[in-house]
Amino acid sequence: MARVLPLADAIAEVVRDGDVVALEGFTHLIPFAAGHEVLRQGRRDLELVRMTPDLLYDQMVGVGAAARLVFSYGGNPGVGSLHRFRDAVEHGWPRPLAIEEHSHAGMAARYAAGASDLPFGVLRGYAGTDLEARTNVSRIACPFTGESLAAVPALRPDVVIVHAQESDRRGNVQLWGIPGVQKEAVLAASRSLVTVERIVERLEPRPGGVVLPGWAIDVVAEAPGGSQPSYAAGITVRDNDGYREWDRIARDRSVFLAWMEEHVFAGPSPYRDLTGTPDAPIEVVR
Amino acid sequence: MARVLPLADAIAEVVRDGDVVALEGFTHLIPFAAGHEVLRQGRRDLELVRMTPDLLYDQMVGVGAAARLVFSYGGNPGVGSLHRFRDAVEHGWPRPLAIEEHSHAGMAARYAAGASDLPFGVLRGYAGTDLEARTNVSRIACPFTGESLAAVPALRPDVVIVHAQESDRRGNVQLWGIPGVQKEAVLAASRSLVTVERIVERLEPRPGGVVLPGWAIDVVAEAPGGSQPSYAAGITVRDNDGYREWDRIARDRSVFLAWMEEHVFAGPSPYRDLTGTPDAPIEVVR
Amino acid sequence: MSPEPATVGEIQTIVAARRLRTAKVVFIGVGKPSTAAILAREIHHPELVLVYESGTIGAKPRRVPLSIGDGELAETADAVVSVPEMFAYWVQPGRIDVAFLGAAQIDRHANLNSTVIGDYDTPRTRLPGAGGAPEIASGCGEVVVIVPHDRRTLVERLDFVTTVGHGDGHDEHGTPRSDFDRQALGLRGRGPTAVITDLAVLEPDPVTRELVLTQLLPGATVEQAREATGWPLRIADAVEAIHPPTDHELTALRELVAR
Amino acid sequence: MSPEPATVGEIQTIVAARRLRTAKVVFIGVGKPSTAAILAREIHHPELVLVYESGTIGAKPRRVPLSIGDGELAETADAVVSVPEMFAYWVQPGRIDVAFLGAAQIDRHANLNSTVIGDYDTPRTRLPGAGGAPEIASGCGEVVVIVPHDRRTLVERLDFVTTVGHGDGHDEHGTPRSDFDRQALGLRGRGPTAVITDLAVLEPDPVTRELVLTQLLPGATVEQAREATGWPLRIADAVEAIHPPTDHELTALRELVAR
Repeated sequence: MARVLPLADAIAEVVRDGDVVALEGFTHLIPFAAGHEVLRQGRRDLELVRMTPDLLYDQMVGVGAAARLVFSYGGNPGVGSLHRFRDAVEHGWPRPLAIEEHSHAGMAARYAAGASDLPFGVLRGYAGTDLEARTNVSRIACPFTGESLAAVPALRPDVVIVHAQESDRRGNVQLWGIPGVQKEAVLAASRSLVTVERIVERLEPRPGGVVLPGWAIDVVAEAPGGSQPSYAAGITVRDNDGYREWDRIARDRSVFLAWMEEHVFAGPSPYRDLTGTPDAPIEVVR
Repeated sequence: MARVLPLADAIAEVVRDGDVVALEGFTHLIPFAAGHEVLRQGRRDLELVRMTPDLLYDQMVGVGAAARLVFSYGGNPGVGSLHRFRDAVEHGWPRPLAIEEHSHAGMAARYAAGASDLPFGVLRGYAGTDLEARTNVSRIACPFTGESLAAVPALRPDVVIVHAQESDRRGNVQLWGIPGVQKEAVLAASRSLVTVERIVERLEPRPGGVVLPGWAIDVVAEAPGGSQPSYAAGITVRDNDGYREWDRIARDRSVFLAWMEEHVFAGPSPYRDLTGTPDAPIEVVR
Repeated sequence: MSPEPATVGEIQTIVAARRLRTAKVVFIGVGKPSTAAILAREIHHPELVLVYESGTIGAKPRRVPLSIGDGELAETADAVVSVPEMFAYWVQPGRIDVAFLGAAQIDRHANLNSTVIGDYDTPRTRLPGAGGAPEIASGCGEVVVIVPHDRRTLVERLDFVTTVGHGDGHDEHGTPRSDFDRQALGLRGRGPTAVITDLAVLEPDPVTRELVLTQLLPGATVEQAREATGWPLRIADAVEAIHPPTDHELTALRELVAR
Repeated sequence: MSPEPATVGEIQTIVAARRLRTAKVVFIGVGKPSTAAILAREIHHPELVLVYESGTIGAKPRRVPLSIGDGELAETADAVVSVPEMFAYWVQPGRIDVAFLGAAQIDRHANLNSTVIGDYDTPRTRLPGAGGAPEIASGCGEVVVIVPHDRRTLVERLDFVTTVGHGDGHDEHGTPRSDFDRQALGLRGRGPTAVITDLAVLEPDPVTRELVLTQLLPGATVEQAREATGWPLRIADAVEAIHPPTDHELTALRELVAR
C-alpha cells in the first residue's frame, strides 16, 4: 500500500542528491509539479533519465541540477529546440552535462527490461547508425537462428516519478489517455512516486485505464494541475501556448533564470491549478 | 481491414491440413465454435499450439486431428485430467501425439517474441528443471552483466484463432475481461481469425478493453456463444458444469466419440447460443 | 452450538490460511490454495492481495472459483493484465511475497513434479505439466506447497523435476551438495518455506534445506506422518501441535465453500 | 473564385499527401508529415490509418496537432497503446506501410542526421536526437522523407548517421559498395523511396540507390535544385512536372490548417 503524502514531503523522501531520477510522461501526464519541487528542494548532481526531456528537463538542466542526461529525443515537440539543453551540451552552461542517448525503441526496451527484472532488452535497432559507437548498446546473437540483434541494458532508476489522473486513499493509481512508458518506468524503479490530479474514494474503471496497484508504488501525492503545461486527459488540456512561449523564455539565459526564480523557486509551480476547479482547463501563469 | 465472413467460410479459408494452429484464450474467450468447425471440415495433421489445451484441444486431439501439441498446461482447470490428451500421450490413441511442452512464462515470452518479430524471447526460467532437456529452450548470456538467462524461440503459428466480444463491420475487434495472450497470439500469426459474439455498428470503448484494429486481422466471423462452455465476459457466463461434465464424457473413448458425433460433427457446436439473446447466459446442450 | 468437527481437508485449508497472516501479496492457483487465500482475506487479513495467473491482480472473490479465469476474479480485481505481462512484470521481478503451489510428487528437498509419473516418453500417468509453477517458484518471495500426505506424493525420487525447490540441499556446513541448487541456478526467491500436508507441516532445515516435520495437524501423529512419507522423514526436536480450527475459522470456511 | 496561389510549403505538403493515396497505414511525426497525412485522409483516402509514436493507432484528428501527444489523437484513435508496445508489436514487425520522416541533414543515399551538426563531443548545433527514427526507418515498409531543399540539409557527408537510408549505395551491378548497407545490416523495410523537398521529388535509383531528381514541383527548375544540393545531383532522363495543387486540395489544406 503506497503512503499518501503531501508533495513536498514526498519529494523530500524519495529524491536524494546524485540519484538517477526519471520523471516520465510521453507528451501526456508530465510530472511538472514534482520536478519543480525537486528544484525547490535544491537537489543536485542528478542523473536525469527520460525518453523526451521536454520543457521540464530543460528547466532542470538549465538551473544546473543535472550532471548527466539519458534520453532519446531532446526537443520541444512541434516547436523546436530545448535551448537550455542545447546550451548545456554546446557550451557547458551552467555546468557540463554528460549525455547518453538512445532511440525511443531502445529506451522503451530498456524500461521494459527494468520492469521485468531482466538485465537487458532485445530489439531490431541501432544497426548502422553512429549511435552504436556513442551509447551503451551491444549485439546479441539469437541462439536458435544466429541472427544478430541489438541488446540494451535495463533501466533501473533510483527514483521514478510519474503523474496520473487519480488514486484512491490506498494509493491505487489510475491513468488513462496516452499511457507512454509510465507503467514500465514505475515498475523499473527502486523508489516510486506518483502525483495525481485528485484522490478519490474509489477508482472507477475507465476505457483505456491503466491501473497501478498501491502495493507496487511507494508514495502518492496530490498535485492538481501538476502536469501543466502538459495535460491529464479528461481533466486538464495541453497548454500549447505554454510550449510555444517556452521557446522565447529559454532562448535567453537571464530571461530563463528570472522566470525560474519567479515561477518555480519563489512559490508553487507556475502551471499549478490555483482555482480548485479540477474539471476546467488550467491556464498557464506567465 | 479484416474481411467479415461466415464462420464456415472463414475456417475454410484460414486453416489447412498440416498447419501450425493456435486457438488461444486463457480460460476466458476460448474459441470453441471455431475449433468445432475446424473438426467438421475434417482438417488433419495439425500442430496445435496453446498454453492451456483445455476441453477444446481434448476434443481435437481425441478425434485424431492433431499430430503434435505445443502447450504449457494440459489439464481441465479445477476439475482434473484431460482424458483424451492423456490417452493420446499414454497410449497413442487414436494416434500418436508428439508433444513440446513449456512453462506458462516460456509460452508467453514465445508469443510476445512472435508478436514483436524477434526470433527469441528472454526470461528467468527453466533453470534446473527437467523441462530444459525435453523442450526447445536455450541459455543466453547478458552482454552487459554476463548473467545466464533462458531463451525461448518465437512462436509464429500459421494460423491463430481467438474469440472476442465484438467487432465492427470493418473488423476492428474489442475484447475485455481477462485478456490472456490473445493480442500477442494474433499479432504473431501468419493468418488470423477472430470470432465474435456480435458485430456492432461502432465499438464503444470499455474499461479493460483490448482493441485489435481490423487492418491487423485477416478475417472476422460472427459466432454468438462461440466460446461456451468458456465465456465472454459481460455476455455469457462460464459453464462450470460443462467443464465438470466433460470429465465423465472424456473418460471413455466410446462415450466421447458418440458425444462428438452428436454434438460436433452432426451439427452446429454443442455450446452455441441457439436463442439469439446475446445478453443472457447460454446453457450448454447436453 | 459448535459446528461439526473439522475434516482433515478443512484443517489443511485453515492451516494454509493462517500462513497468510503477514503476507502482502499471494499468488494462487485453484483448489485448496485458492480457498485458503480467500479465507485468509475474509478472516485474518482484509488487505491481502490475491494474484491469479490469469492476470487478475487484487481479486476479491466471495466464492471459491472453479478456474483461475472465472469471471468474478476479473470483475473484482484492482487490475487485470495480460499473461505475458503477469509473468514478465509481476512474477519475474519478485513483486509477489508468497506463492501457493500443489504438486503430484514432492521430494525431501521440496522439489516438485507436476509433469509425469513414470518415464517421460512412455508415461504411466501423464499429468497436466508445468503451467506457471517453475517461474512462480523461482520468482516469488517464498513458496508454500500444499499436498496430500502419502507415499505416492512424498517420494524418495521425483520422476520429473518440474519445479526446483531446494535442489540437492546443503551439507551440514550449508554448502550446496551439487549444482542443482537455487543459488547456483540463479533462482531469486527463498523457495519452499513450508509444505502443508493433511497430517503435518514440514519446513526446510535452515542449514541442510531438508524438509523437517515441525508441526502436527490436530489428530495426527509423528508415526502416521513417517509412515506416509517416501523417505526417512526428519522430525524436529520440538514438534508443535497446531491449534485446532476455531469455530470462527470453520464456520467462515464452510460458508465460503457453500456460497 | 480560385484561392490565392499556393506557397512552396503548401505545395510540398500537398505532394506528400498525394503520396499516401495507396498506403494503408502511415506512421507520422508532427509538422508537415502530420498535416500531409491528415489532408490525405480528408481528401484522398478516408480509410488511411494514422499511427503516431505516442501510441495512438487509427487517430482521426480534425485539426493539426502541435505535438504527437495531443489529446485529440488519443480521443479519436481506434486503439491507444504504450510506447514499448508501439515499437515492439507495431513498428518492429513491419505492420506499417509508410513512415514520414524529417531530418536536419540527408545525404545522396538518403541516410539521415537528426542528432548533431559538427563534432559529437563539441557540437556546433545539438539537435533533438534520434527519437523513433532509426527503428521506424528500419521497420516500416518504406520511408518518405520531407526536408527543405538547401545545401545545409542536402549534404555531401552527414555529420552523424542517426538513421540508415540506403547506406553507401550499390555499384552499377547492384552490389553494395560496403557493409553500410540495408541488407547487410539486417534492416527489413525498403528504406526511403522518396524525398519530397520544396523544389522536387528525389527517388533512389533502382540499381545504385543514389537519389535522382525525378519530379519537379510547380515553379521549380532543375537548375535551382542542383544549386541547392550539396552533391552533384543526378537528374532523371525524363523529369516529370508535378501537377499544381488543385483548388480542392488547396482549399482543404487551408481549412485544415485554420481549424
